[in-house]
Amino acid sequence: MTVLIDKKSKIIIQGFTGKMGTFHADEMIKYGSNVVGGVTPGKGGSKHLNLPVFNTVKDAVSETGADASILFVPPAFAADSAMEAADAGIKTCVAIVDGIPSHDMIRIKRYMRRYTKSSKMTLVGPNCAGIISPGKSMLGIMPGHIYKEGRIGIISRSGTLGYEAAQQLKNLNIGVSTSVGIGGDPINGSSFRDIIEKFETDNETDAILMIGEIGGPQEVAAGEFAKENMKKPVIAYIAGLTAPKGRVMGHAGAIVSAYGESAIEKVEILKECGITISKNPSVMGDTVKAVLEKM
Amino acid sequence: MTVLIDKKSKIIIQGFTGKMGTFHADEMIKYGSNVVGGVTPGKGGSKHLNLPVFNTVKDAVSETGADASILFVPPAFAADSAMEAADAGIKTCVAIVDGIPSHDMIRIKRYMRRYTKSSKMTLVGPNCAGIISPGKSMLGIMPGHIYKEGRIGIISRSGTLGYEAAQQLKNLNIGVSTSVGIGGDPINGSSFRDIIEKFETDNETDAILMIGEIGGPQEVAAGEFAKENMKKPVIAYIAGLTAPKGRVMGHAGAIVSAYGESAIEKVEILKECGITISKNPSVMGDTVKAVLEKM
Amino acid sequence: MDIHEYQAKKILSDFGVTIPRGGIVYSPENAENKAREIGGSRWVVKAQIHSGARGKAGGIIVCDSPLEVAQATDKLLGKKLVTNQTGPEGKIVNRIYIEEATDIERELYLGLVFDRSSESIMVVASTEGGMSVEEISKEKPETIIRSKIEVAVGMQSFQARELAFGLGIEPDLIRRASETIVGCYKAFSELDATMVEVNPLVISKQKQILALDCKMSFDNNAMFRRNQVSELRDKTQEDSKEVFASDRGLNYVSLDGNIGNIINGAGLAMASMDMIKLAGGSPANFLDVGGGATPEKIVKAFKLVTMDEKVKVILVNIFAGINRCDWVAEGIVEALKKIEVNVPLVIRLAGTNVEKGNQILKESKINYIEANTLEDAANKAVAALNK
Amino acid sequence: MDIHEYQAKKILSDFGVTIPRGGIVYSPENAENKAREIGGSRWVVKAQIHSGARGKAGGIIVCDSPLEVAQATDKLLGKKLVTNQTGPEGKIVNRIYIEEATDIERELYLGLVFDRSSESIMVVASTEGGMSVEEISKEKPETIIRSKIEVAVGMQSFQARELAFGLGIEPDLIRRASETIVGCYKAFSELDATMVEVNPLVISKQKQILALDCKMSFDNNAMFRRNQVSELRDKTQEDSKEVFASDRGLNYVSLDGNIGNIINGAGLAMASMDMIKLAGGSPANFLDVGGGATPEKIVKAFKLVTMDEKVKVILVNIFAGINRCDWVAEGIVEALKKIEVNVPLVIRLAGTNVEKGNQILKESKINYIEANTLEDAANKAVAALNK
Repeated sequence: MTVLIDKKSKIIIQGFTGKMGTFHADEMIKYGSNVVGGVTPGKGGSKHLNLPVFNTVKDAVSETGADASILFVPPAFAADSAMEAADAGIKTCVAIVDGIPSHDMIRIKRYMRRYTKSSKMTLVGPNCAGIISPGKSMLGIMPGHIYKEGRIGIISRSGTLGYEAAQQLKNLNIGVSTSVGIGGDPINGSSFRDIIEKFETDNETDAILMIGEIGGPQEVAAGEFAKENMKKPVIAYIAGLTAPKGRVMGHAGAIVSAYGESAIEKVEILKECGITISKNPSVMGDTVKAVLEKM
Repeated sequence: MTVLIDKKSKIIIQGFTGKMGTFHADEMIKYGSNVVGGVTPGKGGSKHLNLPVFNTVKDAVSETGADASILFVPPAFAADSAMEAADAGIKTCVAIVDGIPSHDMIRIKRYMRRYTKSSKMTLVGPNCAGIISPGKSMLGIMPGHIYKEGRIGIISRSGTLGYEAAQQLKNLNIGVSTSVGIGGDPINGSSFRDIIEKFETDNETDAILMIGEIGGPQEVAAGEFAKENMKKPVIAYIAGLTAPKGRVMGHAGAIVSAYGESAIEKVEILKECGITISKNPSVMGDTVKAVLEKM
Repeated sequence: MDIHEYQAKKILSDFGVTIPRGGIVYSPENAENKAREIGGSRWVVKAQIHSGARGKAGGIIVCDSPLEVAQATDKLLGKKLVTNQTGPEGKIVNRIYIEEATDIERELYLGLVFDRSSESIMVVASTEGGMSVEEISKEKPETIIRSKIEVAVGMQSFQARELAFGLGIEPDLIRRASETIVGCYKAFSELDATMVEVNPLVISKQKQILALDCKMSFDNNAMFRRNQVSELRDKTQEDSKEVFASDRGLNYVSLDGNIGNIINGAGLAMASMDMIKLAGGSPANFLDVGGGATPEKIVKAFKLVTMDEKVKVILVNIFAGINRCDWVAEGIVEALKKIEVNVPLVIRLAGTNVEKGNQILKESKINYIEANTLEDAANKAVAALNK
Repeated sequence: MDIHEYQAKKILSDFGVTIPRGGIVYSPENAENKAREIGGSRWVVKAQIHSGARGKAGGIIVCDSPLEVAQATDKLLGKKLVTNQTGPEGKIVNRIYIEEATDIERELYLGLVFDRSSESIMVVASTEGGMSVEEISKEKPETIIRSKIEVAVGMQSFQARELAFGLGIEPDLIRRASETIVGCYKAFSELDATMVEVNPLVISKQKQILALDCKMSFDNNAMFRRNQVSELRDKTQEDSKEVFASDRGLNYVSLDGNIGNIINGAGLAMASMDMIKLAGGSPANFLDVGGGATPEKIVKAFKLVTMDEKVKVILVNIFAGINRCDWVAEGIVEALKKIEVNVPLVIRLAGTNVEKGNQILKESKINYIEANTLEDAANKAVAALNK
């Protein structure tokens, strides 16, 4: 999806010279992503993985023309890094990091209100697997080989459940246009609704598989948006049928605290929005296939 | 100017039962303004000047349909009152009060960014004389009788200098559509540019008299806006030719601290923007007259 | 992270909220002295556990003499209290809070939470203090008033005033009520709280506005910068297996069933539990070992799941990404050398190098049932249970 | 409101900015002891006046012994220092700051002000510390770097880091430099400052980042909530007439000319001064008695203007609005009964009830020249001067 990343996207790694940054930069490069350098304050001017290191994102952007970035910084510094990316003119930023305080996420989102819609950075994550447009570019930490090139858009809160879906699709010989992990935190950079809207306008995508969970209002908001505004079919699976109320299920955001946040309620509401439900997680691929066959 | 106030504007007084609020509410009512009530927290349910008193602006708006308000509250509470007005759906709010901290003004303006342009309240002031649309409504503290009804828009940082201009015009038998005192503080709710833009679209106004001062970037910003976007003629006078650099001349905002902020520099820049300059304050009326005669 | 009532009260009082006089004790002797120190003629003895609804469970006792206070403290200390929030196992009482009794005129509800829709902070208030917010929402929804806070500038006095007037508080008390509400907001926003609840917030007959009971929860992710708050953690109030897990970087939630789970990724874990349920089984736990599923985490996960006596079958479901199934398989084999597993073990591997991984498992001497898909894994786990 | 260097340093150090060791003294004896207490072998004796450019005016003396420190203090105390910012009358030295000498490696400039265009806070930095920001703007504009702060979320570390890297600070000192910059921002925003200037901000040979000289100004309008700051006001550093005026709610600025002004409204006052200048005269002061121009204020204004020996003519220009010219005229008549005016007096009234006002003035026995328009008033004032 060229709205987020494509073959030409110039990627920088924030927290480049750290262990995580180094490992995943290398994986991305091997996948074919156009990584052009990275940022580690104080190491500006040096080289790492044969690529230039900069002190600030601004320097990196002005020297390399970077338009995408991925954060491998500790949670305490993640808000600062995300705002630095936004301020430097990065268009798409993925925050892999797990453990950003919710108050920081609110602060980041508030900070980004200074930008007009057209100049606003798309922040994906935190606590997510990132973005992959198979065969084009990977701005994330997923195993690239499980994604077949194709025309299904995937949006998932969970990383591994997103992989599961991609694998099921691949086993059915169905490919993926772009897969976006929006992350499992209560407040995230991009919601289901934000990404589903981008898929609707993406001419490389025919249908969208949305993999939700218990907790929060996001799946319902996306469903209502789809009902009002979308022509492309949406398939959804909601994990957490067996999750007890009031408990956090691994993801900070996966907790039922209001009506409409349990899996059963979400499924009911999404059905009313005209969304096709994958009854269980082992038939996500089959459900997509059935929908495609009816198109 | 119906964009700000007109005969139908329903006005509430914030700080209604205080001395200042009472006095000026009475003056406004005598002028013919449609004052529908006021707010004094804790006195809700009582009557004052035969009008209802409310505890909150929200209550006042829902009971009276008020769309305009004027603040007579001490400086320490002014930011809170202005935000309360914005949040309650007031469309035009005048802050007469002198002495609001600059950090509070920044906070108010930041707060108002939550609203879209169409639903955003126009805040006029602080430290100003308010707004008058002669013959229609007065939301301010000016002596109404010196304003003749007509088709000149006045915008002034200074109160009394605005009166001086209105008087000069009246002596020449020229009337005023609306006069707006934007106030003498460094950061104000509405700038020259904000108001001049409203006058450009106001079909009751033929020409605009802008009465500026030393200090700040506002007059120049308005000049540049006028050059690019305005068809109506603009006449300007800038006070403070004799003001020494680096001293605050009464108004907190009247201090020259950068290039382009002295009276001479402002006059030069405004001339380049195609604005007619009133050479001295005693010929503001004559200068407007000369421009009108050429139209 | 939750804290005790008395800790939350101390925090709120630092933010300008008035609380009744009181003090914490750990023994009946201290309780008697503390009551005398507090003064007055009536006291409330309150069991400090991480749960609401303590009153109905017998955790709150009103006393008329210091001696009674000592007796009540004696009665409560060391007891397990079972409330509708603790689960059947209850929570142990190790700390007692003694407080002067308050002459209540009105009871109000005040709560602050994140509003995920608007991504802001929401203040919720109601005239129906004493009931839980869920009860109020069901039975008296019309009494609920809400205020959304623009975090860019923080809560404004006018918003607090609107709430206070909305609660029908008399004019003379509006200012104090507003300060109380703003104080709670500041505590919420300055300490990385995720929840502040004052219930009831009372107006006393003496016209004081008092936080009579309160609860605060905090964002675990922010505790790195809130040392003073994180020191308030009381592990005796938490499930011992969950404490074991969180101390080791695992996400674990105890459940009632008998199929133990070891899964990488929270979403996949929930999905696997859903499949177990659909297959007719019931999960004993939620356990996310993290996306990476390193061998160390797998060892710890086996240790944790085998600690649970309810567990009759263990289901391992790992989708290997950047980590590879062969590594994961080696980790499992390694773990099973260290930890004895006496129940049937179903393992499903998927993702990178899945064949190699299954190969390694097969060639090892471990006793397990191989599964290929999510569905297959769940069916085999339930079948193993029923054998 | 301005404060002294040592006061600004104390404030910034409370916000985490490192400052050289130092102390304030009021006598040479204390100075010697203070130098010993501070320790080291070199000291800087700094006259505390509300002005920059003290060095060139002889207000800063480097000393090599406590005895020298005492001598330098003796020399400076009570002296009037004239800098390019004080005006010819200078400022009196009542306080001396003794500081350990710093081995300077680099001198930088750091300033924070309001940016009126963007209505935000602007941080300005330059590698050319020691020069004034005006000089830097003129001579080395390319060295200036700026950062606009989103007040909704405050200054972020990355912004401070960008500035620090922009100043060419070495990697090991970036973190400390960023903390210093953020500390200055916090002082600015939390104390209602209108200006914070650290000039120079130095890197010492010992690799410390130090605020070697600094200035802070505060928003007078916010002093009601900044008691600790407003206590730092030193009236001995202000023009006595301006202090007299501001204590009485008048806006007064001393100027060099000889026509005294009493005017209502700042804009009208500036406009009247402009007219005086155009008529060939020169104003002795700016004086705004406030829009209302109450009789009390007029009395005080006459008192103030007649205090100024430069004044050879007084021009009163009142545009009466809600207040009426007849009231104003009565106020003037009243004032002249109390205060003796020995110079020509020109009075121009305008606005509500102007005829009545002029009538009252005429019928009183005061000696004055009536004027009708702004221009008329200015011309008559200048003419009176030349008589």
